Amino acid sequence: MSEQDVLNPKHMPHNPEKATLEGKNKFIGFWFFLGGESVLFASLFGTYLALNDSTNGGKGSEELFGLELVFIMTMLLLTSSLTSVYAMYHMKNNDFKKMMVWLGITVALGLGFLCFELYEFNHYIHEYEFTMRSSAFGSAFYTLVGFHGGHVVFGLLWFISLMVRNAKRGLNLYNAPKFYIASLYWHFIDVVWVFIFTVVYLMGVL
Amino acid sequence: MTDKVSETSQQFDYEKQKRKEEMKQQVITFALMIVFTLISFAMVLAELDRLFVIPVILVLAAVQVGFQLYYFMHMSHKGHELPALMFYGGVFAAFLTILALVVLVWW
Amino acid sequence: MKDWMGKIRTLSIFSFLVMVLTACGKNNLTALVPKGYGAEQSFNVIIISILVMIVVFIVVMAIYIYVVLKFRRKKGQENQIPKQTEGNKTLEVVWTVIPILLLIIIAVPTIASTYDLADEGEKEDSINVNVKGMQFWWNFEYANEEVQTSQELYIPVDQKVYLNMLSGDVIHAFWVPSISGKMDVSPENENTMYIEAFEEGVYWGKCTEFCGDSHSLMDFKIVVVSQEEYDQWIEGLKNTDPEYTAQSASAQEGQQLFNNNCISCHAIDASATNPVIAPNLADFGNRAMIAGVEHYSKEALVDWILNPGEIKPGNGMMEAPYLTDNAINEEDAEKIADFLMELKATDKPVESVEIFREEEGQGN
Amino acid sequence: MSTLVATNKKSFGATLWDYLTTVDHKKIAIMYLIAGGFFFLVGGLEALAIRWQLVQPMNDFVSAGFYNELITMHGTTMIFLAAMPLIFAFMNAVVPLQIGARDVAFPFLNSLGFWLFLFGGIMLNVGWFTGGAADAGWTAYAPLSTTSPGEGVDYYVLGLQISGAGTLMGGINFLVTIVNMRAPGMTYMRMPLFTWTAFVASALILFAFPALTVGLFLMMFDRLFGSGFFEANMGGNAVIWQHLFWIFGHPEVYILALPAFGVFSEIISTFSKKRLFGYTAMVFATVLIGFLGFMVWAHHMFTVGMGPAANSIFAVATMAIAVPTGIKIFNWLFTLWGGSIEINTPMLWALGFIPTFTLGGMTGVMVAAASADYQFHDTYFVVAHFHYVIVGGVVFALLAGLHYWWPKMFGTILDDKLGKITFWFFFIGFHLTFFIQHFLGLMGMPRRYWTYLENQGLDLGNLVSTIGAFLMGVGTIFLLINIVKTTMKNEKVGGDPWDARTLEWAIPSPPPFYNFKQLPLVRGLDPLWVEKTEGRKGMTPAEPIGDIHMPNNSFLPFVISVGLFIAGFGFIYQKNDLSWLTLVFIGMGIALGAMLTRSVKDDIGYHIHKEDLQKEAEES
Ligand code: HEA
Ligand code: HEA
Ligand SMILES: [Cu+2]
Repeated sequence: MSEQDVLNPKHMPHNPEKATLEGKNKFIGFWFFLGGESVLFASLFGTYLALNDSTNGGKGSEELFGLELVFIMTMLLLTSSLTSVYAMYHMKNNDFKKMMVWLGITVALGLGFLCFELYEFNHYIHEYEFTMRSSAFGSAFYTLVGFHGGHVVFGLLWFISLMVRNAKRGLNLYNAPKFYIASLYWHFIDVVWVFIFTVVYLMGVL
Repeated sequence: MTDKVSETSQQFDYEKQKRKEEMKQQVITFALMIVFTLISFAMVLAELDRLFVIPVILVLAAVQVGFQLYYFMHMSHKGHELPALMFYGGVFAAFLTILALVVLVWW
Repeated sequence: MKDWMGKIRTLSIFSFLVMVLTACGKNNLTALVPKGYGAEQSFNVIIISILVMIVVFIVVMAIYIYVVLKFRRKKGQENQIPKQTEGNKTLEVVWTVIPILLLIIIAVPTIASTYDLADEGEKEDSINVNVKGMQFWWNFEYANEEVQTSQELYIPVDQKVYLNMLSGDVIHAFWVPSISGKMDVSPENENTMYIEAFEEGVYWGKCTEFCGDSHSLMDFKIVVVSQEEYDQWIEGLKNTDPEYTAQSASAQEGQQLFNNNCISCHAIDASATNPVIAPNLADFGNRAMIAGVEHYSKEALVDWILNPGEIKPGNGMMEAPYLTDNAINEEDAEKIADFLMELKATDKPVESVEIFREEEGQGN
Repeated sequence: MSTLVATNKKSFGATLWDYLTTVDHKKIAIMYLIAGGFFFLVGGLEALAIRWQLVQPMNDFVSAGFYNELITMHGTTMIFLAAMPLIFAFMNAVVPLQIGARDVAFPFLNSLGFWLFLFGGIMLNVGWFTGGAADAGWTAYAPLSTTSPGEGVDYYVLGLQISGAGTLMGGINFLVTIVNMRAPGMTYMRMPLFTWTAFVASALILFAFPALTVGLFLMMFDRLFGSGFFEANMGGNAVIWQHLFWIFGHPEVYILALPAFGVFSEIISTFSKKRLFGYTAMVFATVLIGFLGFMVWAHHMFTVGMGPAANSIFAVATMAIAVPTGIKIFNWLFTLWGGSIEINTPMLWALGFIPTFTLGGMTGVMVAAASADYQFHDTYFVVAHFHYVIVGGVVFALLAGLHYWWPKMFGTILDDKLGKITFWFFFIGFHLTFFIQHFLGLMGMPRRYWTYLENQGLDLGNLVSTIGAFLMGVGTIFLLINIVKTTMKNEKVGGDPWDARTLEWAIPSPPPFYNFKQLPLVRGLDPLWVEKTEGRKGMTPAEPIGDIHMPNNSFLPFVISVGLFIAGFGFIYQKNDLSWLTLVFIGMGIALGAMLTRSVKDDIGYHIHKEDLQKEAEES
């Protein structure tokens, strides 16, 4: 396959993300990376669970967390997961426009999530003076949830730069794998959030 | 480099149809995920017994994650054997890590 | 002439003994001559595992030497191609199953003794000592007796003593190789272990968790005494007096200096209510060593008072105001030393401490 | 597009630029070799200083504080900056060739991994020059590490973080390379053992390093941003660090050991002229060791106070690893059995390895017995154990591999006589140094002791140990002489100087930058040997000559690494003065900017044309 075929393929195959060796490498490699990421988040979850009672006399999770916000955030992120599935659906159908639209929605939902998270942190810090330095619990909370938030930020930047870069030239065999693994990343962020809202928030207020 | 560019449009239409079916499934999956989430939140708000609620919401979370992996991330498709193996390898190490940090840190 | 021969003979016997002993290390320090319950338990497992290992090693080496000698390429065989064997199922099974069996031989006593050494069944009815490790010294509080001491822990022979250990700063570990294996002393979790010594004597204890500059000098002693001596000693500690007045003239001056410069950190009575900032000096006059590592003498003590940082780099006393302000000269230090060496819970040290002092004094 | 035959000698500047931007796994291998070798000498020098301090009781060759820096940096340097990169050197040099690939899966990431490692390594060592290196042991137990004054531990944290990221990339790269890039016919069960061990080790990297990453983050937050993970006063718990460290740390020792086993499997089979005995069992044992390696980490924490149940479980799990390792030892012995054993330098290292590693493994099982470990733990017995396995296993393997693959990497061959001299000095010195440490430990000498008192019966043992260490130093100097001599002489050897068995020997030494002109058709285990026994000279190609796709060089990996390096300083010094945060922004800006450039600039590589390849074939 020549460079020309990769950038301007005559036909798009039905799995464009895995049509080239490079694409296949990316696809496999990214899945492996997610295996490593699981250990990363497990270490953070473990640390959080070990320290979630260590409030050092300060406020604990029952007093801090409210569920309304978390519920909205969860809905936003879950929905964004579905919209990115739609985007990939259209990618496979070689419908670039629709893919971009759905990706746009995904990004918007992700941004919404992020705003709520920032609001939440800000609220804890200013209303309750609950910070990273308050107690071991505070350190663990902000680190776990913040790491996830950091992933959201990175995922959004990734989506946006892919969209901007490829807005003019459409889908090809070179960028299809990139879109595909970015969406895998996004799903993984959602996977982590499912455990965060369960373990941190729901179990926290119980 | 494997070259599968030349596919007939017939094949393409067939694939397209198949994907459409699949997309329907994924929407159902999504609906289930929302339902699970609602159940979890509701159970916590209902202030049922801790010992009952915690295992249930953990199981619901695990099932949701399974949906994400198998439907949204297509792990059920073929060609995902090695990704699944390595991912579960990570999950195994992750599980041991959490177990240890929860059980062994304070005594 | 004959006398001379006899001397040589005893000398050579003696030096042979010394050699055997040094092969196992210093008598009251080595883990190879267990003198306590924990050390003995560990030692048994060590012996069992060494025996297993000897068997393994002999087998491996026998095959190894055979193949290397037998199958070395000889002149003229350069182009000979050996048979390309794929493997052998029976052999694979053999060298999987036999090691498993050997490991079971080690694992069973390991598990038994691990549980045995963690047993806290007799904790309530035994002597309990709250051990506190600090950079770079040890505090021992007798929980049932409401007294505390530092650096040298007295325990009665043949009795289980439970140690409840907590650190005041970083992680340390408590190890008295001749008497028992080690356990960490951590800042957030209290660890409990028991020790039981079989023979009276003074035993070396070492800190075995890396804890900073003077980690290698954070030594302590366990003084194993008879029940009677133990009771006397505890009684003596209880009677130590914060208002003690020194006897000799120089010591009286020393006490004055001590009160001006040292008392804010060091206590001279053993009451358990004294805050644990620096070693308690109630029984200082009976110590086996100074600062855990210097042999017991006035010179050494003076040296310590004037230059604690040279003896134990990084220790807390280096920041004492009297040092930073240069408030004390050598003469003053001598007076303080006189005073400190007067502080005793019992009239004189137990016999083994005296022997210990003598031996360590010779060493230097 | 590019000239295939390097006609003229390139200028120094051009060569330098070539190496700074290369994505060729063979050149990256050479860079790993040089950097890892350099750090080995640094770590060795630190070891010699340690031993010199301990030559007699109450010695004051170095101060207590400096000694602590020495041991910390010795351990850290040797493990992260010497052993790991040297293993990566061989994995890079050999794995793609062994599986018949033209390249690795992610050439760009491969280069990024190297530069991150190098800058991380430099960062770690910067502490020496700015008021003290890390001094809390290579294990950096909190709270000693979190309360250690100065910036030493910060350099440790950030240096390891940066180089750890590089290692993780390397690991993923090798996994995907081995999964996706094997030549036709190279099934999993035909892969050479070195490739298999590289595969499993890479998987261990993937699952183990994230725990370290998190641990280092937590430590960084505690030290630099006032969080309280390990701070008892804030409700924190220092044992969390120990778990995270060892969840990483124990797999790490197998990350080192498995490729070492792979090296020996290749060498023993080649120089016995026999196929590896029990290949399937060897593969199985490799995977099993990797798997079990994740379930034993707490054997480093028997004295932490986890309770008898946890101690027993971890003790038994640990002992279980002796079984697959034993399978390996016996399979090596039976590979030798009936062979035609040629004893040259690489083989000498392999033969020295078997008894040495067995001893080290046996003491490993002894320390795994929890109740016995109450005596062994944190004494010189443990120091002896791990130097037996690490030096006797890993370093021996690296030196063996160096002599074995040198011809492939450089096209010249190291002098055998000097190689044997190196071996004997190093081998004898090694056993002198470390055998006696078993007894020192049991006689009451804890590790990480700056000094020991007089009259404790420890003098003789320490003296012997120090003498041994210097003999190892002499051996190392002979190795250096050998390298210089061989390079100066520059006598070229052919593609297959050892009459070997695996694919890397089927192509010229050093290999052309595209490795295989035509991908080889693999028809069995030991593919080259298969062809040789059927009377052919080389491999049968699996494809006609065609265009070869190659990746473009790139300077971005270097730039990204420099950016992170700069940001590292900002993070460290902002704790003293917030204006240092500008460095964080500059550094991160450079790094992220370079990453963005990478992602928006199309980089599809180029092709070597069929005609050029044919022309080249005619010329030679
Ligand atoms: C390459 C590195 C490497 C390797 C391969 C190993 C291999 C093993 N290690 Fe080691 N270890 C380290 C590097 C390594 N270790 C390091 C660096 C430390 C210290 C870290 C620190 O604290 O700084 C350490 C510390 C360490 C400890 C902690 C000690 C302590 O701090 O108290 C323990 C405890 O269980 C242990 C056990 C083992 C075991 C059981 C093996 C097994 O894998 C060994 C298996 C091999 C054999 C057993 C030999 C061959 C087998 C046969 C011939 C079959 C028959 C044998 C029997 C039936 C016994 N190691
Ligand atoms: C891969 C790992 C590795 C390797 C190869 C080594 C190699 C050596 N190690 Fe090390 N060691 C560790 C890993 C390793 N070590 C670790 C992890 C620790 C624990 C640290 C801690 O407690 O935190 C440790 C601790 C440690 C201690 C214990 C310190 C203490 O607890 O107080 C000692 C003491 O003897 C020691 C000695 C040696 C020696 C003599 C060598 C020798 O084999 C070295 C041989 C190499 C040389 C002798 C090089 C010679 C160099 C030259 C000749 C220079 C030429 C120079 C130029 C041309 C510029 N090591
Ligand atoms: Cu280990």
